[in-house]
Amino acid sequence: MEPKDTPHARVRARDAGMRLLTRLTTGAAVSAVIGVGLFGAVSAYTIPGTATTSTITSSSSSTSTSAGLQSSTTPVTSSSSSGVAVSGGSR
Amino acid sequence: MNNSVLWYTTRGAGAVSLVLLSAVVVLGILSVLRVQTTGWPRFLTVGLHRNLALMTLVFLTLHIVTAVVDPFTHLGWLAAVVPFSSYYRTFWLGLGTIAFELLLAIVLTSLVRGFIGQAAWRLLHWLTYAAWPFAVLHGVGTGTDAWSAWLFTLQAFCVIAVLAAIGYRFMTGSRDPLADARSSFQGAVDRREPR
Amino acid sequence: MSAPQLLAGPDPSRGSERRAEHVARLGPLPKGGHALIELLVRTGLTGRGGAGFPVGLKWRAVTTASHGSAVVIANGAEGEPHSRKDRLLMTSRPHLILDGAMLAAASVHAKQVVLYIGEEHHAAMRSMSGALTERTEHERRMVRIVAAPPRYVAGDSSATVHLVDAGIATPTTTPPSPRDRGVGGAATLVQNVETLAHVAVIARTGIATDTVLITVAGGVRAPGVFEVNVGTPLGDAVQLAGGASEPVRAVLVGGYFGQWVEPAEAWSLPLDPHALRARGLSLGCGVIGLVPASHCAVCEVAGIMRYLASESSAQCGPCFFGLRALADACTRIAERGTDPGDLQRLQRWSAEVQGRGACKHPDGVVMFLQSAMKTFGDDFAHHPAHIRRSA
Amino acid sequence: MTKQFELAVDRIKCDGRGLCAEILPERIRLDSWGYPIVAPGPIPEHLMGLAARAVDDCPVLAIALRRAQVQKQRPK
Repeated sequence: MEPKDTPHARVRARDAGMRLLTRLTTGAAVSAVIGVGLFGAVSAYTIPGTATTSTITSSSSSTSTSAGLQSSTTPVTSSSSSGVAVSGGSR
Repeated sequence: MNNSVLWYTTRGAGAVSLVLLSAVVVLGILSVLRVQTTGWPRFLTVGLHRNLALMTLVFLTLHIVTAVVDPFTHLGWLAAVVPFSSYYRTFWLGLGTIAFELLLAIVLTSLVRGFIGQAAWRLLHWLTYAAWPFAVLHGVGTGTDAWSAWLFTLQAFCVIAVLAAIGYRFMTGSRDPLADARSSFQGAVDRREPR
Repeated sequence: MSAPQLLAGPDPSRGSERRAEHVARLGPLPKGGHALIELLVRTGLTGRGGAGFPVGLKWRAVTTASHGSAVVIANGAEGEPHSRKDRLLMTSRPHLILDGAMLAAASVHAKQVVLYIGEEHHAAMRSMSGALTERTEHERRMVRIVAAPPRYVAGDSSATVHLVDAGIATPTTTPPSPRDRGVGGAATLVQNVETLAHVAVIARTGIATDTVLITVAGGVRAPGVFEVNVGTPLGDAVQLAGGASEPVRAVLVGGYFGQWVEPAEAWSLPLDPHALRARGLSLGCGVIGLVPASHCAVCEVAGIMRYLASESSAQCGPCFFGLRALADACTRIAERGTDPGDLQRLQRWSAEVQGRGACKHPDGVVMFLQSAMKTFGDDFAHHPAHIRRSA
Repeated sequence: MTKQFELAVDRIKCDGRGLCAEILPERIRLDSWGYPIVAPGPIPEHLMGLAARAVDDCPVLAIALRRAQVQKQRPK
């Protein structure tokens, strides 16, 4: 056995791996939530007739869930109708 | 008003679900390939595969619930459960419904793997290779409107990643170091043909 | 010198004894049942397939798990390369084996009997199937013959069950042991054919048989199978085989899963399962192998190790890779001469392989190697580099 | 007396993925060929969580927790 393979070393490697797993998982969860807001905003932005400015601020300030959702409420009036247009037109 | 928020959330959650699902598929293949480095133990791949799979279901639920409750689409709960039952983009939505139900089956059977046994579980897990393409096609089909450029970029990224992993898996043979010797020995002592 | 009990009657070389002659000689088949099991427990009969487990206790266990639908497998696979005694018994005394199998079936409440015969033992196969046609209608319906592939592990009890059930003669994970859950999930008694022959005699006489079948092989003038009294000195058995053909380096007692013994100690060894066990040895399947002094012990061992490694069913990693590694290390020492590193590896790998297979194959091989390295310690320690002789 | 559990490996199912040894190095190490060597005896209470994790994460369901018991000699 190599000296690196002592039980103690492997216990430490295990603990490090477990910590990394937790970090990666939480990281994925957070970025997924942000992603919902981001992609939502992007879709809002790319739908015709949406105010450009609102989503620029949204994507730039999209550090948290609320930011992502807040932003997409801004262009509502202009885009909700177009939302109908989208669903209707794509029928 | 919240309606458009729902609409955007549906799309956002859908896109995120696709990314997560693709990551889960890639991780699953990496675990079969026994990928491992110092600092990246094998249980990390498997653990991440499991955690992200559960996370995918969460965001898929968000994707579906927001879509159903969105008054504009008038989907109704039936469309979320019965494939091809929605008036709205019947075909493409149906693919999504199928994909979700397959994934649900895959995850649930994985949670009770110990009870249904390894063989049955493995068989069901192959359904992933059906569920993932359905999910992608669902995204392409329902997403083909103004913002499809974004979606296509995203989907292209996912498709390339997954296809690369699948290709590598099937190009390289079994990772079970015993596989060849075992099958050759069993061939030598197999007397199943009618004596 | 010994009064034969299994091979009594016509000369075994004359082939299969007919049923009429068999019954005239020994009388009708007595009844099996609880009383017989208790009798077997009292006589202390042990299995002759290799493991040497007490027969009565095994039958008790199967009866307990039986629920009236047990299965009996008469194990005549005889995969041990030098062993011949099971074949001799099957070709010459088929009805003795069938009697034993029927008594077993009656005792453990079995409805099925399987004659598990090595597919290359053609004479044995003919003899047993021929004898079967002489049995009663009821018995013929109970008994079927299954041909076993000519591989070492095919004789493992779980492998016999696996072949009968699934058609593949590879060992399976135990527990469950076949005696608890075997053929079709039923309690299954797997018993060597010689053991069953002993049962057939004991059931008639009511007293313990006092003979064992021995195969004397290797450096003797007339290798062959001999029925000797329990406790006969090993040297006498060798004399029955015409004596050693040349000076003897060592004796392998009990076949490939047996132990190496120096000649000085070997000749006086009593051929008695219990006495040998008391000395940390085992009669195993009854093979006595003599290695001539003219042979290189290390090369013999390396050859046998290569064979045993190649007989791993490659189902369990430690067995498949471990035995190969051990065999390769032995071969390196045999061909290129002693290397201290290899000697250390042999010790370390033996410890790693021990007890880590689904069946007992790796354990048997490690025991064999450990015994070899003890008996041939000097040879392993100072082996010159030379091309190995065929083992 | 609390329930005691021990780890049992199904040698035929096991194909040396090595996750169990990574997750529970306190009790499991890999042999020269990558197959697990499990320390005999019951699992101490403070390791049960990790032991269960090792069982759940085995990709081929080759390792299991079972009631610790004294092994009787069994006929082959």
